[in-house]
Amino acid sequence: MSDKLSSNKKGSVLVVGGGIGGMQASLDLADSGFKVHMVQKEPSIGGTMVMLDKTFPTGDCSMCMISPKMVEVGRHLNVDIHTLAEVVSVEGEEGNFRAKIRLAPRYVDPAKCTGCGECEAQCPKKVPSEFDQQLGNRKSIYALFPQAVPNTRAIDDRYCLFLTSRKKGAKKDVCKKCEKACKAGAINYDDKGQEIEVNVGSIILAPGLDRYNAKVRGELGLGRWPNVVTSLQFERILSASGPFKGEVKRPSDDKHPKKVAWIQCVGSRDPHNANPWCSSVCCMYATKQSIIAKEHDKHIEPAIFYMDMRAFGKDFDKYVERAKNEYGVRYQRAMVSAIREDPGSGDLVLRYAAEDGSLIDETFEMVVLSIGFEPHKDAAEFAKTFGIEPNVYKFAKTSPLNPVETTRKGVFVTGTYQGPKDIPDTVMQGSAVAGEAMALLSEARGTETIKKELPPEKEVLGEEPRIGVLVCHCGINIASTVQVEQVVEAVKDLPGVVYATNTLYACSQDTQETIKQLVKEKNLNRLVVASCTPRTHEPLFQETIRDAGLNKYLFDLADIREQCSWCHMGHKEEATKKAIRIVKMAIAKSRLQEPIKTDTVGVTPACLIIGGGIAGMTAALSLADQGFQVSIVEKENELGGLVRNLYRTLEGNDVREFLASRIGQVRSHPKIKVFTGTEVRNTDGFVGNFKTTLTDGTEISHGAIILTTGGIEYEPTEYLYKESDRVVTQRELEKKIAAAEVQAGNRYVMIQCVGSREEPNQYCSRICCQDAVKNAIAIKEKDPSAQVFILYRDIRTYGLREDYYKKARELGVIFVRYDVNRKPEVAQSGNGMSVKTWDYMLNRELNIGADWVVLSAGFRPHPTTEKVGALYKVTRNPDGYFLEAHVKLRPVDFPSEGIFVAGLAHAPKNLDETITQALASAGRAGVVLSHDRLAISGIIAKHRKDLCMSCLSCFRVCPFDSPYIGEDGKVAHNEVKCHGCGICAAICPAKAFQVNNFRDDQILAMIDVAVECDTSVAGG
Amino acid sequence: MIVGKQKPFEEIWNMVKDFKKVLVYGCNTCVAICHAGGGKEAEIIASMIRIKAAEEGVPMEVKHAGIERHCEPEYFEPLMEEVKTYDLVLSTACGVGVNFLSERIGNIPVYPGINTEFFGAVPQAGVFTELCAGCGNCILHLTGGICPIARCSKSLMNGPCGGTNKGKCEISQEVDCGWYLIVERMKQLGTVDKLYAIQQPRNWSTARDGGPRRVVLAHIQDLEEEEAKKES
Amino acid sequence: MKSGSNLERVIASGKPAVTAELGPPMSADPQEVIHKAKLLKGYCDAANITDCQTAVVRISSIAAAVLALREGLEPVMQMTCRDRNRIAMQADLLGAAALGLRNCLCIAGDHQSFSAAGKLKGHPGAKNVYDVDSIQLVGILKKMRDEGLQEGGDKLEVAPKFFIGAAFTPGGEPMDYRPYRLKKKVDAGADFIQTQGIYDVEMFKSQMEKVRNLGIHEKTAILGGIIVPKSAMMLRYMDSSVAGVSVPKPLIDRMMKAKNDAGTDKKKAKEAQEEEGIKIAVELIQQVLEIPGVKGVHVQAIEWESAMPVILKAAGLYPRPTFPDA
Amino acid sequence: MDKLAESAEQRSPGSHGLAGAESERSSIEKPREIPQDWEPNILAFACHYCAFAAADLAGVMRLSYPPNVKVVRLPCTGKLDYIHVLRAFERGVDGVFAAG
Repeated sequence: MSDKLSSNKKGSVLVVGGGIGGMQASLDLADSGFKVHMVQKEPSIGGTMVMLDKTFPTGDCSMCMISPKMVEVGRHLNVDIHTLAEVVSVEGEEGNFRAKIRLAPRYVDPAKCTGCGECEAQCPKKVPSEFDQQLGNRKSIYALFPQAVPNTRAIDDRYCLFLTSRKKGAKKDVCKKCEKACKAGAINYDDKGQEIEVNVGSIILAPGLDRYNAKVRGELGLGRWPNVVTSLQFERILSASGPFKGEVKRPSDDKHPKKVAWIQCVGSRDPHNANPWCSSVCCMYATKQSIIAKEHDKHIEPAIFYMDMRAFGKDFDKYVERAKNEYGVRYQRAMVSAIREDPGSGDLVLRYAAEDGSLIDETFEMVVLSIGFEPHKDAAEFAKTFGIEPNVYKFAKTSPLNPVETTRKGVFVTGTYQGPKDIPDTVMQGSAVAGEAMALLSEARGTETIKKELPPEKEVLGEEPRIGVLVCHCGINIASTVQVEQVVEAVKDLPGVVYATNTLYACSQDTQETIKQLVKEKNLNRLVVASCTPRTHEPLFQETIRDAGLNKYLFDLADIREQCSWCHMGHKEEATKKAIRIVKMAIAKSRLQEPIKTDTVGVTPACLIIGGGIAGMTAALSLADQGFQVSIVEKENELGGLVRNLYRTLEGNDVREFLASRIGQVRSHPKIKVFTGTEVRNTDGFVGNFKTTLTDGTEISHGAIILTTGGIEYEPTEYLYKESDRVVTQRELEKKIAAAEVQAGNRYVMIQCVGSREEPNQYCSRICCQDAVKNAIAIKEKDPSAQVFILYRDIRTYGLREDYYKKARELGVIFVRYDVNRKPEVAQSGNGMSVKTWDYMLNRELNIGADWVVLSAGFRPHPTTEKVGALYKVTRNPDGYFLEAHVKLRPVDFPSEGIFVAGLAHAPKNLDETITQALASAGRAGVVLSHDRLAISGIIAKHRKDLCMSCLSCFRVCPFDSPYIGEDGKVAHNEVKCHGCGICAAICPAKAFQVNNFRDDQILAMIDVAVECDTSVAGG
Repeated sequence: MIVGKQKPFEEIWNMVKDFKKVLVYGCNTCVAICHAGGGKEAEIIASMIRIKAAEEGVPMEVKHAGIERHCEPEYFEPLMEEVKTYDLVLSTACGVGVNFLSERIGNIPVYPGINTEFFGAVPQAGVFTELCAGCGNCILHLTGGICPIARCSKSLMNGPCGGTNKGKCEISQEVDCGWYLIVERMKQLGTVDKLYAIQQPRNWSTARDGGPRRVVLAHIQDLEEEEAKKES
Repeated sequence: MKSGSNLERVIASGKPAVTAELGPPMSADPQEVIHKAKLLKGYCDAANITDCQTAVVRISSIAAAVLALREGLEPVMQMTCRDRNRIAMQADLLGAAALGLRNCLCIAGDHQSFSAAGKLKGHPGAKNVYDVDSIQLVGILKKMRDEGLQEGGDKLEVAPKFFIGAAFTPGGEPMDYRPYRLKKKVDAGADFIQTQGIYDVEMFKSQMEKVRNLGIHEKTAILGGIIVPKSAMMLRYMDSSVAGVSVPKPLIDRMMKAKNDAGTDKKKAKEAQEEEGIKIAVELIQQVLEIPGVKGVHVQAIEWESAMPVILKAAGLYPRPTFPDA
Repeated sequence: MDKLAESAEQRSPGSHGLAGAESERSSIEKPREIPQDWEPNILAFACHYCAFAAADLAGVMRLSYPPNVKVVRLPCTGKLDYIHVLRAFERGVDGVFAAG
C-alpha cells in the first residue's frame, strides 16, 4: 500500500484506437485493475474487423466474434469510450502523461439517447455508406453499423440538411425530422464538441490502417469499370448484412458473375507505383473470399492472380490447398498489366503475362482488387502528436527485439500501425501492450478503478413469485407495431404477476429509478421487462434490480423488438399476439427463477512457465515486473532454447547479446525462480489454483500456466545432408558467417521449403525465407564476388521484411523458382556439388555448380509438446502444435482458463513474433493473477451428486473439462471451469445436471406457453 | 454393464396401442448409462407414445417414471400400488428387469421397451462393445485376457480360422478378428506358446446351454439346505 | 491303412496326389452332381464335396458324396462346425461311414452372414453352433476311428474308418502362428491337409520351411491348393478380398496383358484369359509340387470342371494311378 | 478354403454385413395432406451466442418473416434435449427449428 501511495505513476492507460487491437488491450487492462480511456475517431468502436464478412482460415463470422467483445468494452465499468475523438497533445513522461482529447460534436446526447434508431428511420438525407464502401447508403444521422458501440447515433454535419443550411445562414429551420422523431429528446443541434484532458500512466497506440487507393492505378479500372471492386467492397458484398445481403452480384447490372478474378498485390510490393511492403494478409483474404463466394454461389469460378502465395501463418497452406482441391479455386501465377471493359457486356478483359512471357487476354465477369494496407494519411502528424519516431514508411518505429515499444518510453503500439498484420497478430500485440503497460504501472494497479458498492440481497427463497412486468414502447419502435397496452392487459392477471405497466423507454435512466421504486413499493421479487434483446440490455436491468436489493438472476427480458415488432411491421394484430406470447414465456420462466449465489475462488498470484527459451523468459520478466512470482521450468541444463543458435536478426540486431542480457535479467530478478534440467511431473487444479510437482520433487502453487515448450529444427534427410559436408542448413551457414569462415568467391545454392509445405508437414515454417535472405545478404555484403542462388517455391518475406528481399536482389542474389513436383536434384561433383533445377522463366533446366548447398530446414513442434499437451489436456493441431482457444480472438489462450501459450509451441514464427506473443501471454496471465478472487459465473451447470451415476457421459463431452473424477472415484463438477453451455445437462442420462436459469423445468414451461393454442388478444 | 438398445418405435406402438393407461418405466442403472432405458429415455418414449396416440386418435394416458433398478424387489415394491393402477407397464429395463417385475406385479402385463444386447464396456461416449459372453467357465488366463468365445464370431478355441483378413473378421471389416488380437497380445506377453496346446471340446453346461443358471452364495446355500432338511 | 480310401492309397504310394472340388447344387435334382462327377472322374484321386459352402443351403455334403461315389468318383465329404453340435456331427459321421464314405475334411465353415453376400438372401439370421472347432472335430473323428469311442466316452460297436483331412491357410494372419496351428491339427489327427489357394509361391515356400522345421510334413500329407484363375478381375478380387490369399502383381499383369492383347472383343478376351489362366495353374502346380514336403495338389476349377483334363495333362499328372485290388 | 466357391462370382467386396437384420427406424408420424393457406406454428431453439444473435440481426435489418415463429433462448444448442423437442410436438407445434 505504501508503494502505491508514494508512486506518482498513474493507474490508468490511454488507448488510442478502438479496433480489435485497442479493444483487446483495453479489456486486458480494465480487467486487471487499470482505468482505460479509449479514444476512437469514428462514432463507433470496431475498426476494420467489423467490416469483414468472414475470417480466414476458419471461415468464422467476423461480426459474430467481435460484437460480444464490443459490448463487453462498451459496458465495462473501467473503460471510458470517447468516440468522434482525437488526441491533440501529449505531455509528461512514462508513468504520468497528460493528454488533451478533442471530441467532435455528435449532436446526439448519449445520456438521453436510448439507441432506438427512430431518428435514423425518419432522416431524409441519404449519404453513401463508408461502412459499406459506397456500395450502399446510410442516413445523415446514423449508426456506423447495426451493432455499433456506443449505440448512440451521430449526426454527420457535412450532410445534415438542417446543420448545412444553418451554416449557410438559412433563416428558416430546415428538416429537423430527427428531433421530432426522438421521444427521448436527445437531439442537440447546438453541440459544439469539447476538449478534455486525461492523466494516464501509459499510452497505447492502436490507430489501425488505411487502405491503398487503387484508383491511383488507372490501368486496373477501379472507379472506371463498375465491376472492378476492391477486396473490402467484396467483403461487404459477401456479408449477409451488407448492401447485397450476401448475394454475389455485379454492381453494374445485379448479374451473378461466374468467372471472378482476384488481383493480388494491388498497392503492395510495388516500390515504383505504390508501397514497397507486403501487406501480409491479401493472399489469405483472397483465398477466403474465393471460398466464401463459392459457398454462396457454387457456379462461381474464382481465379487468383498472384506473384508469390504468402500463406505463411498457422494452417494457412492447408487452407490454400483446400481452396485448390475442394473448391476448385484457380491460382494463376501472373501479373495483370491492364484491365479493360468489354463494352456492352460489362465483362472485363484481363491482360497478363504467362510465366513463359507470352501475353494472354482472358475475360472475367467481375474483378476484385486485393488492396493493401498503409498507414493513415495523417500518420506523420499523429507521430508528432505523440512524440514518437516513425519509420521510413510512416509506421511506428519499433525494433524486432522490442516489437511493441515505440521510441518514447511508456508509449506502446499495437496492430497495423506497427506494420501490416492479420487479426490474431493484432490481438496478440493488443495483449502484449497491455502486458507492457501492466509491468510499467504495476504499483499503481487498482488505484483508479471503480468498484460498485451494492446493498445486501433480499432473501426471496420460499416466497411466492411477485412478478413485476414492464412493457416498453421503445419510442415507437415497438409501439407502432405492437399494441403495448394490450400486452400489459393480457399479462397483468397471470399467476404470479402483481404489477404490469408500460413505459416509453425501459432503458432510460429515469426508468431505472422507477424500477427500483416499484421493487420497493410493490414488494416485487422478480422482474420481467419486455423490450429489446437480452444480448445487449439484460445486464442493465440486472444491475438495476441488484441495486434494488434483488438477486440479479431474478430478472428476465422478453425480446419484443428485434424478434417481434421489427420483423413483423405492418402486421399489428399478429405482432401483438406474438408479443403477448413472448412476454408470457418470460413470465413462465420468471415464476421458476431462483436467486443464484455466485461464488468466488482465491487466486495464487504466481505463474508457472514451462520452457525457458526466449518466449518463456520474456513472459517471465513481464510477469515478474508486474509483481508476480514466476517459476520457469526448463528441461535443458541452460536457458535460451533455439535462440542460442541465432546470431543476428534479418534487420541486423545482435541476438547473442540480447539473449545474454535476457538470461542475466531472468537470473537476477528477485521474483523469478529458474529450474533447469527439470520437468513437470504433474499438475492439478484449475484457474487461479494450480499445484505442480516437478521431477526434482519441488512443489509449486500458482494461479496461471504459460506453455512455451518451443520447437525444434527439422533435420533434413534429403539433398545429401549429412552425406556431404558441403550440404549445410541455414543455421549452420549462419554460424560459419558469424565465425567469418566463408571463403571468397564461393557459390552458394540455397534450397527453400526443406521439410515444409509437403505432406505430411503441409505447413510453412515462416522463417526460412527471411533466413535465406538474411544469410544471402550477409554473404554478398562481405564478399560481392560470392554468388548466391535461392531456389524457392514462393518467397514469403511478408510485411516490412519485403525490403530485404528487394535488397538481396539488388545485391545480385539470384532467385529461381521451383515446383514441388519438380524439386531440385543435388549431386556430388568433384570437390563441390551440383544442383539441377528447372527454371520456369527460361523454360529450361539449369545445372548449377556449387561450393555449398544450403538447406532452409523448417520447424517441428518440440517432442515434449505431446506429453505436455496430454498433461494439461490441451489440444494440438494435426501438425502437433498447440491449438489456441480461438485462432482469431484468443491467440494465446487455451479453452481451459488460466493456461496460455506462446512461441514456437504455438506455431512457427519469427523472433519478434515470439517476443510479442510472450508479452501477450504475460498480459493475459496478468489479468488472471491480478485478481484476489475470481468470480464464478452464475450461468453454470449445477451437479447433483445424489442423482449422478458417474457414467462419465458429461466427463467425455464437456468442452471445458469441468466434470472430473473426484477423490472418491465418482464424478464431481468443478464450477470454476464451467461455462454453462449445458451440453452435460442434455447428455446426462440421470438428469443430474441443470443449468442455472436454463433449467429443464424453465425451458419446458416456456415451451408450453410458446405453443399453447392461441386465444384472442385479451382486451383487444 | 448391461447394454440395451431402444426398440423401433413402430414395434413399441404395436405393443401398447390397445391399452388405455400405460406406464413407461425406466431403470436407472445399466440401461440408463447406455442411454437406452433410464428415466430420461422413459420420458422420451412416453412422449412419443402420446404424440402417436394423438395422431391416431387413440385415447390413452401415458406416464413415465424411473427407479434405481428393476432387478431388485426393494426398489419397486414400495411403488407397486401405484404401478398397479396402470393397464400396461412398458419397462425400459433390460430383460432381467422385465422378467423380474413381470413375475411380481400380478395380472398386469409388463412389456419390453428395449432390446437387451449384451454386457459391455464403454470405450468412448456412446460406444459399447461386447467383450464377455458370460459362459460360466472363464479361460481368459489362457488367451491373453481376450475372450475367444465372445470375440471370435465362431467362438473357436484353437486359433484363428482361415477367414482372418488384415486382422479383421470375415464377417465384416468393422469387426476385429478376436484370435488375431489374442495371438498378438500373447506375443506381447511372451506367452504365445500357451497357444500351441490343443484345447479339448468345452463343457458348455456352465453356459446358457446348461439351462437357466442360478448363483447362490455359499452361506446362503447352507441355509437353504438346512431349510430343506427341516422341511423333509 | 487307416481308411483304405483311394486318396490314402495314392498318398501312400508316394506319387503326387490330386484332389478336386465339387460343389453341390441348390436343388433336389441329383443330375448336376452326377454330371460334375462324370467330368471329374479319372482326373483326380478324390473330389471334395463342399458342406453348404458360404453358408448357402445346398444338397448336403454326405448325400452328394454318396451320389458321386455311385458314379465312381471318390468323394471327400466336408464337415463344418457351423451347423451341428457334437451329437449331430458324430451321428452324421457314423451314417456317412455306413454309406461307404472314407474321406472327411474337417473345417470351421464360413459364418452364416456370408450367405447374404452376393445376390442371395441366405440365412444371415441363422443361429450358428460352433460347439466344437475344426481341430476338436479332427480329434473327435480320430478318437472314433482309432479308439472306437465317442467324444463323450461311450463305445462304438464298429468304428468309422475315415481318412481325416483339415485345412491350412498359409497366408492367413497372424502368419507366424499359422504353422503352429497346423501342427495342432496334425497332432489332433489330420492325415492330410489341403491348403488355401496359392498364388504367392514364395510365401508358401517360406511357410513350408517352418512347417518342415516343426516336422509336420512327415506326419501328414500336405496338398497345395491351386485355384485356376479365370480372369484378371478374379485375380484382383482374390488378392484384395479373399482372406489369406495374396496374388503377386506380375501374375495379375500377365492376365491383364492377355486380356488387352485380345483386343476389344469380349468373347476373345475371355478365351484369352482362360487360356492364360490354365497356363498359370499348370505352372503353379509344378512349382508347388517342387517344394519339399508337398505331397500333392488340391485343384479347384470353380464351376469349370472341364478345364481339369487339360490342366492335368499339361502338368504331367495324367493318368491318375489306379489300384487293381481296390 | 471353402470361402472360395462363390467368392469371385457372387460376393461383392465388403458386403458381409447383417443387412436387413435391423429394420429402418420408422417415423412416428403419418404423412398428411397440407391444407391450403396453412401456416405452420414453429418453435425455434436458438443458441444465445449465434442463432439468437442472428434473429436479433434480422430484426435490426427489418427483415420480415411470418409471426408464427417463437424463439426459446438456450445457452448453447448443446443444451437442447430430446424432451424439449418432443414436448413442443406434444403440445401441438408443427415444426421445431434448432439453430446454433
